[in-house]
Amino acid sequence: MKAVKYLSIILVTFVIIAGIAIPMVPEPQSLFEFPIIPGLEDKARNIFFHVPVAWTSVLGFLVALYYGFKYLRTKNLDYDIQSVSSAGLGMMFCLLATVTGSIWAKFNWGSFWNWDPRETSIFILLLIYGAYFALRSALGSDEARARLSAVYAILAGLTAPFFIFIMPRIVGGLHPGAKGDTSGSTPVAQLHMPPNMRFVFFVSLIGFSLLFIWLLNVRIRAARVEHQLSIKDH
Amino acid sequence: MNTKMIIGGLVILVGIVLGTINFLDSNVEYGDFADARRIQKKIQVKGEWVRDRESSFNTEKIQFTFYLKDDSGEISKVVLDGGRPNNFDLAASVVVKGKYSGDYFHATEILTKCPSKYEGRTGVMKKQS
Amino acid sequence: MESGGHSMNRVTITAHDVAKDFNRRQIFRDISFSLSLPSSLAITGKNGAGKSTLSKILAGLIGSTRGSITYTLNDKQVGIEKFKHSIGFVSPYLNLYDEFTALENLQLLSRIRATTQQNEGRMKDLLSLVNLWQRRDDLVGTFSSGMKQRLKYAFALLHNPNVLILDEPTSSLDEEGIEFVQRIVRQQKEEGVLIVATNDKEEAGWCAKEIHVGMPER
Amino acid sequence: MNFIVSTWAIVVKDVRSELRTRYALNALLMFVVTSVATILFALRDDELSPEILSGMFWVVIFFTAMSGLSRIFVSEEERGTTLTLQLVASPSVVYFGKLLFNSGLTLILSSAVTVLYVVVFPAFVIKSPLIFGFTVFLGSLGFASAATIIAAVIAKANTKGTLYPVLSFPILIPLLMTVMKSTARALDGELFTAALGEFQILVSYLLVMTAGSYLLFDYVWKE
Repeated sequence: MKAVKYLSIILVTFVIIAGIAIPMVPEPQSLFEFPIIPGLEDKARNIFFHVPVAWTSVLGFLVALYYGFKYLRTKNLDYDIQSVSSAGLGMMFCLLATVTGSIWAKFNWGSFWNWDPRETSIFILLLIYGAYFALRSALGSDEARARLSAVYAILAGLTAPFFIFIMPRIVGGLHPGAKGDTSGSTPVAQLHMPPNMRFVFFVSLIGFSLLFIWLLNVRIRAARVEHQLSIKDH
Repeated sequence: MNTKMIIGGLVILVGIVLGTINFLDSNVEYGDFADARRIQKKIQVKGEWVRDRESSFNTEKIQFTFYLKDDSGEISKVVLDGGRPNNFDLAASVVVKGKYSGDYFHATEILTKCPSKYEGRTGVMKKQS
Repeated sequence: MESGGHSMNRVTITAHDVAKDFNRRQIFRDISFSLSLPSSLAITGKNGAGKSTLSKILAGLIGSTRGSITYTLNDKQVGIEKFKHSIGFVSPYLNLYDEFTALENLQLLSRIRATTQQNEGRMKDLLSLVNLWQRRDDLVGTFSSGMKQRLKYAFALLHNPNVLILDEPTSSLDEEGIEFVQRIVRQQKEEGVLIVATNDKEEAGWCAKEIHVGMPER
Repeated sequence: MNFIVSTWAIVVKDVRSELRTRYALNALLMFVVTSVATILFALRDDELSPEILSGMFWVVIFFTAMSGLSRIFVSEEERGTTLTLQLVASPSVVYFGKLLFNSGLTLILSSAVTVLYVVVFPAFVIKSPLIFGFTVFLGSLGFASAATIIAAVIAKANTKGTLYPVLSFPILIPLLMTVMKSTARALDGELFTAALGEFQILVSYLLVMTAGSYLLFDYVWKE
């Protein structure tokens, strides 16, 4: 876990420096120059932060769902600790992705919120996280909380494919991957970037994923200690 | 218990496959001006703004008028309810939603698409290297 | 009371190191025993020691945190969903439907159970036994708590269960009620399996064996 | 065979209970009347587009259903009859019995809303009855499927009433988007084939939700 910690710090630091400091020029000649993208200019740098953060919030949900599933199979409450820690982290990243995306949308599309398919999806993910925590706070015993929130996470996970099926039919949009965008179906698949930008982008994805793993580990350890203390108190 | 899992799992699989098939052949409801004239219903038309023909803004009716060339090459007058979008000048392509009425396309909504997002001038760069 | 000509099946209930946690705290642990008919077991312990919880686990209504219960029916191991129809259960946590009459409750519930035919004769016998035949067409909502408790016995015995689990068997019953409970108990422990969860020394004395639940004091 | 007999017996029990207490049905119908009346007050003489009307149609159904469908499990939990039901029936039987009851209730509800809309909104003209019929039928079943498992979940929680729509909404969004779209098609008078894609999604949703709930119900029902 030490290695994960330092590696994630190094990678994210690299992304912050490279993503912000590398100049954008009309006709890049060297590795340390990004092209200027007409209509986006410096706003393009957001892709190094917004997309990995959004990806991490999805990762947080998937990990929470996986441990919820394991709890139902084994009834071992430690899995619930792992599940809820991941969900909490995922929700934080989800908020960050919403904020970074929304600010970017204001400067690029002219409004903070547009009900673009991708905006709608992240809004729904936020709703699911919110409902998950609302449910947890309304349940009396640790066992019921673990059991029912795991069930809810799985139910929410089951609806995920439908958003993928339905979104393109219902709403057109501006976000990469929206209806009518011929270049690809997801922002990640659609990487028509110059190689050096793509490199920073992938480093960022890996860096944020590792950051997530490390933070998750810290949270789980803290939650375990907290529970042991609360048992001793009785 | 196990047969239960198998039955349930299979039904879920069938459901998702059904949805996926639907997703794969979901016809994106874009059309061109010819379609719009024919069906006389709300439709989305994708095209390019014709920059060298006049565009105007009617402050009384709050309508923006411009010319759009659809993907099949036809140029038509478009009247949009509302102002000129912020990044209209930069847009590589424009999507208008609305109905054909009389001799112009009456749009209620407009979407402006930026140049393929992060491509930048890679094409230029490749040629030079 | 006649067992209605039904022949008893051979049944066993075996508990293997059963433990239950609530809010991460162990209520009890290491409960192991094996019962086959005819036999009787008293579950005793202090308030909150988990007597009701253990009786619910034995009836298959809630799961255990660790350990397992196995059931056999005519020497074949069966799952709880199958064995459920051999269990009769009386508990303060189990209520009947207020909006139906005494008779309707028995009819509707036996129809849901679906394994035994509707037996109006048996319903009459049981309702007479618990002294509710005169009140059979009154809504359960109008019953006193003692009458409700009596009706629970009629419901528990309706399908001739091999195993009868009684949690606080005589709560809210009058003398006459306690008498018929004793009659039921006597017959059950001779012909089937009887499990009684109770605080009362006398009620625990009805049973041949006794198991004490609860965590040791720290 | 026993499975079907038991499941049906649960439906019979719930229908008789509902007829005697009128707990859900009266509340549902009153809710429909009050919400439609509120819309009418807000509108006065304004004409609404088919898109908005079809949206309003499902909004009324959603909130009305949220006021009544949870009763199916909450009432058992509140009266302490959950254990009784657990004792006489397997979890699958209980789930399908309750699902059937809720599906029936939702169908009655959406039919009532349809009649009311046709009567009070002049712009609510169903130009493609076939699309509309299929949409309401499949939509109601899918709706009941998701609402039933969520009802079972919240029956164990402290704040049942407010929690129900909060948990249901994210799960129901795909369904709501689809039915709104195809209801708008029905009001627009489109051809039946135009809505086939939506029906496919509705069937798919119904299958996935019902099978998923069937697998998860054991964990919800049994502590």
